[in-house]
Amino acid sequence: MLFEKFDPLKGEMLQILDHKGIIINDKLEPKIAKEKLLKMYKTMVLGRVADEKALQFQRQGRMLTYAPNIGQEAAQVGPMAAAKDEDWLVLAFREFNAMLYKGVTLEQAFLYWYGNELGSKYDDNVKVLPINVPIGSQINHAAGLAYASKLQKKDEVAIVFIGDGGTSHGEFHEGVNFAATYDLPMIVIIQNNQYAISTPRHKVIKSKTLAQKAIAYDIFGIQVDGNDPLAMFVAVEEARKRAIKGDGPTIIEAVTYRIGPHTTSDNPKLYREDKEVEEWSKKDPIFRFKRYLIDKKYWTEKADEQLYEEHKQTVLETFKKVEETGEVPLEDIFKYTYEKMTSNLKEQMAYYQEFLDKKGENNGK
Amino acid sequence: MLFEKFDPLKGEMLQILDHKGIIINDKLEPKIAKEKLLKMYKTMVLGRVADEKALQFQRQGRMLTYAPNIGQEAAQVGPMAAAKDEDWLVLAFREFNAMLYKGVTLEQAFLYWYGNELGSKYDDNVKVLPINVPIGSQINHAAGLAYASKLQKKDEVAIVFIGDGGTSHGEFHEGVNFAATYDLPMIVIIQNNQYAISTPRHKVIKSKTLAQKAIAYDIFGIQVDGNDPLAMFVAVEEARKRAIKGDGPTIIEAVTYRIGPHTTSDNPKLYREDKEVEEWSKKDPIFRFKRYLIDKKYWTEKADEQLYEEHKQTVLETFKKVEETGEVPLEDIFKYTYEKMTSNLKEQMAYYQEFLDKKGENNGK
Amino acid sequence: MANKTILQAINEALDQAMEKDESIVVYGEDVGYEGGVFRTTAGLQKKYGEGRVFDTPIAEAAIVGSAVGMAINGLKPVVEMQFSGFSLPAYNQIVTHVARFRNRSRGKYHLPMVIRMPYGGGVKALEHHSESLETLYAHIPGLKLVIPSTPYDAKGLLIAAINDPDPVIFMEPKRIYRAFKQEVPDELYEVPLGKARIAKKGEDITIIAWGALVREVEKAMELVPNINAEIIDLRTISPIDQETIINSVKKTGRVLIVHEAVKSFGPAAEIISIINEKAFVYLEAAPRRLTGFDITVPLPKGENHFIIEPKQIAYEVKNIMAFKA
Amino acid sequence: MANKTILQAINEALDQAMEKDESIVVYGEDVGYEGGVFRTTAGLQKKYGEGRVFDTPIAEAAIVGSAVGMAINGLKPVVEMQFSGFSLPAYNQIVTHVARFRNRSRGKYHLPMVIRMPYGGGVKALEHHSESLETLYAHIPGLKLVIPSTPYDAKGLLIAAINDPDPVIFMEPKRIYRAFKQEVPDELYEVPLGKARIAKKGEDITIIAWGALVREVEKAMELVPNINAEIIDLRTISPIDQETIINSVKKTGRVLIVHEAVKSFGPAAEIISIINEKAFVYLEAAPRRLTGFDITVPLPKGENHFIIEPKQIAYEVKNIMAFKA
Ligand SMILES: Cc1ncc(C[n+]2csc(CCOP(=O)(O)OP(=O)(O)O)c2C)c(N)n1
Ligand SMILES: Cc1ncc(C[n+]2csc(CCOP(=O)(O)OP(=O)(O)O)c2C)c(N)n1
Ligand SMILES: [Mg+2]
Ligand SMILES: [Mg+2]
Repeated sequence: MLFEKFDPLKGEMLQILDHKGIIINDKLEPKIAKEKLLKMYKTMVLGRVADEKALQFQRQGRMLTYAPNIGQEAAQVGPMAAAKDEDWLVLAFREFNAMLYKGVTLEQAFLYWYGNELGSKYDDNVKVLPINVPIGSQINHAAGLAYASKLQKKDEVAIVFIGDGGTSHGEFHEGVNFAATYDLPMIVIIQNNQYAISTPRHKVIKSKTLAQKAIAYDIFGIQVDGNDPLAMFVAVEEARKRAIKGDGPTIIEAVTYRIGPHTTSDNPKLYREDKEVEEWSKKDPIFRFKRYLIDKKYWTEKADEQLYEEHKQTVLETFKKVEETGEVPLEDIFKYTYEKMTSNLKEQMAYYQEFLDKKGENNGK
Repeated sequence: MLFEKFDPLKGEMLQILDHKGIIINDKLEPKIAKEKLLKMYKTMVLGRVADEKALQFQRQGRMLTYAPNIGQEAAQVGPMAAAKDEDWLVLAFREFNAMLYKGVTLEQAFLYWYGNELGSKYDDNVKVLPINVPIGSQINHAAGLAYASKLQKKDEVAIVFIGDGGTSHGEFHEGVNFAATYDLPMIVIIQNNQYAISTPRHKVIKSKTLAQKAIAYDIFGIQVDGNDPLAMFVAVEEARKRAIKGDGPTIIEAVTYRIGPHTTSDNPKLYREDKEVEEWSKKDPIFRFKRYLIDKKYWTEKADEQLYEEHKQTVLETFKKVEETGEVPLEDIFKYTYEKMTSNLKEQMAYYQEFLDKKGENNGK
Repeated sequence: MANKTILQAINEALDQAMEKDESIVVYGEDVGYEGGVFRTTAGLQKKYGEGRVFDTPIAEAAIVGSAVGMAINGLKPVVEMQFSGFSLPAYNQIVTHVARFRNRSRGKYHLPMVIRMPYGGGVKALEHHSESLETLYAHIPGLKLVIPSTPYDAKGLLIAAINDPDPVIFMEPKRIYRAFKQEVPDELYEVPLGKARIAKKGEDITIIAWGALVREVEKAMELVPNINAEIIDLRTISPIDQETIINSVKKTGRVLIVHEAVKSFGPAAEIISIINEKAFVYLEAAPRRLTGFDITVPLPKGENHFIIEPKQIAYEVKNIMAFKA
Repeated sequence: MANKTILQAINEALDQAMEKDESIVVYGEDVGYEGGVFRTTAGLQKKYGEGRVFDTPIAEAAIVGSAVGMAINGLKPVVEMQFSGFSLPAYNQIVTHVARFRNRSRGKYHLPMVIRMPYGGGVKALEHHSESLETLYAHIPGLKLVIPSTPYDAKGLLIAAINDPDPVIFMEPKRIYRAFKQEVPDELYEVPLGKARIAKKGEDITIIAWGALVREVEKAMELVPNINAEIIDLRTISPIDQETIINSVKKTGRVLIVHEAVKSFGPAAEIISIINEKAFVYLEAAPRRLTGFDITVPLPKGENHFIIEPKQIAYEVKNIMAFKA
């Protein structure tokens, strides 16, 4: 069994595609259809392009805040490629690529960061929970989804993301423990991107790996090269199989790096060296995946150029559409508090509307 | 190093004195002075007698509620014997014996369960925190005490108790993680008494041991026979040495059993077999410790009889004193909310006093 | 129809709701095998199995947080916090998620779930077992907060809460779990959320209470038979039934609100403010509140001072009646 | 004496307090090396070392719970919750421990500690970054809740909070962290807790506000120069300065309370109730509150609707002035 071969306590880490895009573990190379491989790659590139543009938009004052994913594309797309449509994706907040792969539209994903709740109203068949800001709490949601899947005998798993920093939260412990107790079909993906805002992972977490936290619950935990989409795919595929069989949750630590700032309001120069960023940039997931696809003759440099060009256009056009949505209508901020608006809320809205009317001007209100 | 020899993942458990009171690991037998051994034993017997009486008092309606410790005496007294006066004791709520050993008076301990906050006002030099009802939260207090000890270069450790059930709480994780991060002088003693109220430990915690939870933080964890006072002493002594040296916290799982009900309002017959209780009764910590002391010629059956007699008297007399305290004076329920009573509180008290005066009768109010 | 206690009414409501609706799951600490420390869930695990009725680790955030996931994925969780004082570790989940999923997802997800918790003092318990934390839940948009005071309402309100598409905090006045019996229909029925009950009609003064204190108010008014009070049992604290309150105050002009929660920034303040906003000109006396003091609920030997007794209520009523502007 | 922003005043207060008192420690998420996401603690780690100023794991209950232990063992912790919305995972620690250690131990232990947290909306942020959670802390006996609105007060109140023998929740109006400067003395000084500030004397109406809204009230009154309002900056929400409020209302007979916290069961309700209890007969109009709606603070593109602007305050003031009983 895969997980037994990679013991985090012995410092073993699953890697299939090395930094240069060479298969170094061909026994484990997954047999993924060309189409799917290309979908993975294209999503990663779209994520990258969207990310870079979002940072631009923000600098131009057109977007409010944004949490870039650059460098973490494989850690997100690998798992989603191993997931099935019926699986649940439970987000932290830095999973732009995972969202795109799982069916959240680029427009929705942008709309959220633009500051509109409608950005979290994904299409009906898209089983993704909204971005979850309070660190750690999403693990318990995933455990609950998984409990319901199991009780209702649905063959589906809940895949939940969390950051390295998030593993220190009490809810991480409670959620994994809950899922382990009832052998729930849940997969925890820790995106260990080495930082929680300004705080290096090694400064505030003593354990040598995050994967070994699984031992506290007698479940499997594995360290995976998070910049290797194939390794991430394989680990999640295996965890998924076990989950569906009733073998319970798995913790997958994706060892990766946050190339960009924490969010657009963060200045990483305050707390880390450029050299470190450069070192990690050499391990870029898109670079190595492209090389792999080209070696397989699934892809060409020319197609690549074109892809970037197309994606840029898509991103620009989509963001324009997002910007055209403008302000949220007044009613919307009241309407979704309960199924039916209470008389109290109706009154508050009417009162405010009256003020606006009397003011005789509607300056953005 | 002791902890390396007992790997919880291999099912190894530290035991020195077996069920019958025979030394089965003489290399590890601690050299404890006769006086101290007798203090340990006498405290355990006092705890046992007090416990049994408390259950009686409660049945007679003289005490409100009570959480008995029967069977867990060694898990509490062993650690306290290894602790120094300057160490902190941080309680959950089922540590009557630990409290007594550490200098809380029998009167105070009873007064608390009798329903009077004064029971938590231990003597000035007694470094014990009050009984802590919200499960798990005490671990963070201990981590904070330990941080302050370390920063102020005081050679003292914080010894904190928690139940098996408590290990599932988020605060357990946060507190141990915090202490591990800064290598704080803290010792966590898990009294694994197999139950959390009606819920068997194995039903809601998947891990084979609780000690292995230490691996999540790269600290040592060890399973110890919790009914063996010598083993508990040795484990805590070693953990204390490491803590003082700056090697950080240790988790000690005391494997024991709650012979009595959860509290006096609990009926264990609803959820467990008498046979299980009988089996565990054979592993009684007091029985085996007595045998050890008699074998060492430190103790006699006769002295033992006398001790029980004396303790009974002490308990009866002390409880009488406690009962004489009666109701808490009105002022006391207001006075300790802030250092100085706010005008708001003064007003509320005055208002109530006026009502009582006008009512012309002071029926217990 | 038979006489039942509040405890029995709650147990029956859970049982019948589970029988009818397979998607209901019931869980919490000691809720399964033992049937709860108060036995409100007794018998359910045997009847509906360990999948639908189960014991959990001691982890309130997990209990509530998992319920969020279950509610999204087709179940209707009815979870228990062993005491309201122990709902605080789940407070983050309740405020940041339970209350917000509908709004956050603009209606894509909503949470049909109930969080039950015994609350209130007067049972001579340890610390954290006697709190009245209404404010903490009533202040949070997106939650409903319901508190029954009779067996009939306990059953009907709980069923309505379970059927509600939005999350409901259901506080149970444990002091009167077994205090008295009342005729309770054997079948399923709803008592609507958001509607107060006029426990007694009257003209002289409006007294508003809920939970265990409704009975204390009733007892109090027997001590002052010459005063004809209208007693309102609020039943739903949020959303609050402004109409019933305002109609009554317009008639009486005098108000007393009685609750065990601590005074400052407590629930009575909201009611007084609503009355100021909507019936100010009808007031013949300053509205008053009789509440817990601004202190930690004392341990048993000091609790008597804290608990509000009928004589005190009567005393307050007389004070208000004597008020002349 | 120099002109300083609130941010600078807070940083200076921490710095000077730490310099004077070795027992003060400052910690929280990103508080150490980086100096906080708002840079309120910038420079402190360099000056006082990693022992006294440090970064923590993301674990709010541990941050607050460890502070309890430190305060008992000789230190004075001043901890930071990165945003008030993220204080909720620590809410159990704050309510069950921070607020209660003195009473629980009948004075054997007390907790000289401060929990700082930026709060309030108007900064176009993500969810949970804009809440105004005063009620959750003001309602808890044993806590003090302080909110400055000016650089001068920010420094003086923070120093008073640090020196206070009891735990203080210190909410910082992040919207005005850098909004304006004020002369702030260079030395250590205290602004006493529990005392409101009369920001402007007046006769016609009493307007009570705190934090970022004090300035909005001031701006509003410039829009209605014919109305001479008395503006009270509450500064300490709990324990509340009843005297200053009551004295003002006795003079004006009219009241408006302005806050960003949601309305129902919110802080204004308490103030209205106190006025009812102590100055009812002086009231010439129903006291009113202008507050956040009973909804989740919207994301940036809807936040404008939620944020209270000066025109709205002026509109309310005119309504109240027009009231005739
Ligand atoms: C409970 C809680 N506390 C604090 C924050 C503020 N915060 C937002 S992101 C973040 C760091 C998260 O680090 P990590 O989990 O490693 O995820 P990453 O940002 O690296 O993806 C913090 C502290 C929060 N969102 N929730
Ligand atoms: C946060 C919290 N939730 C629930 C409770 C109620 N409660 C009291 S004791 C207990 C069981 C504790 O079990 P364990 O930790 O094993 O300790 P033991 O009683 O066996 O000593 C529970 C659930 C509590 N005190 N605190
Ligand atoms: Mg990270
Ligand atoms: Mg136990």
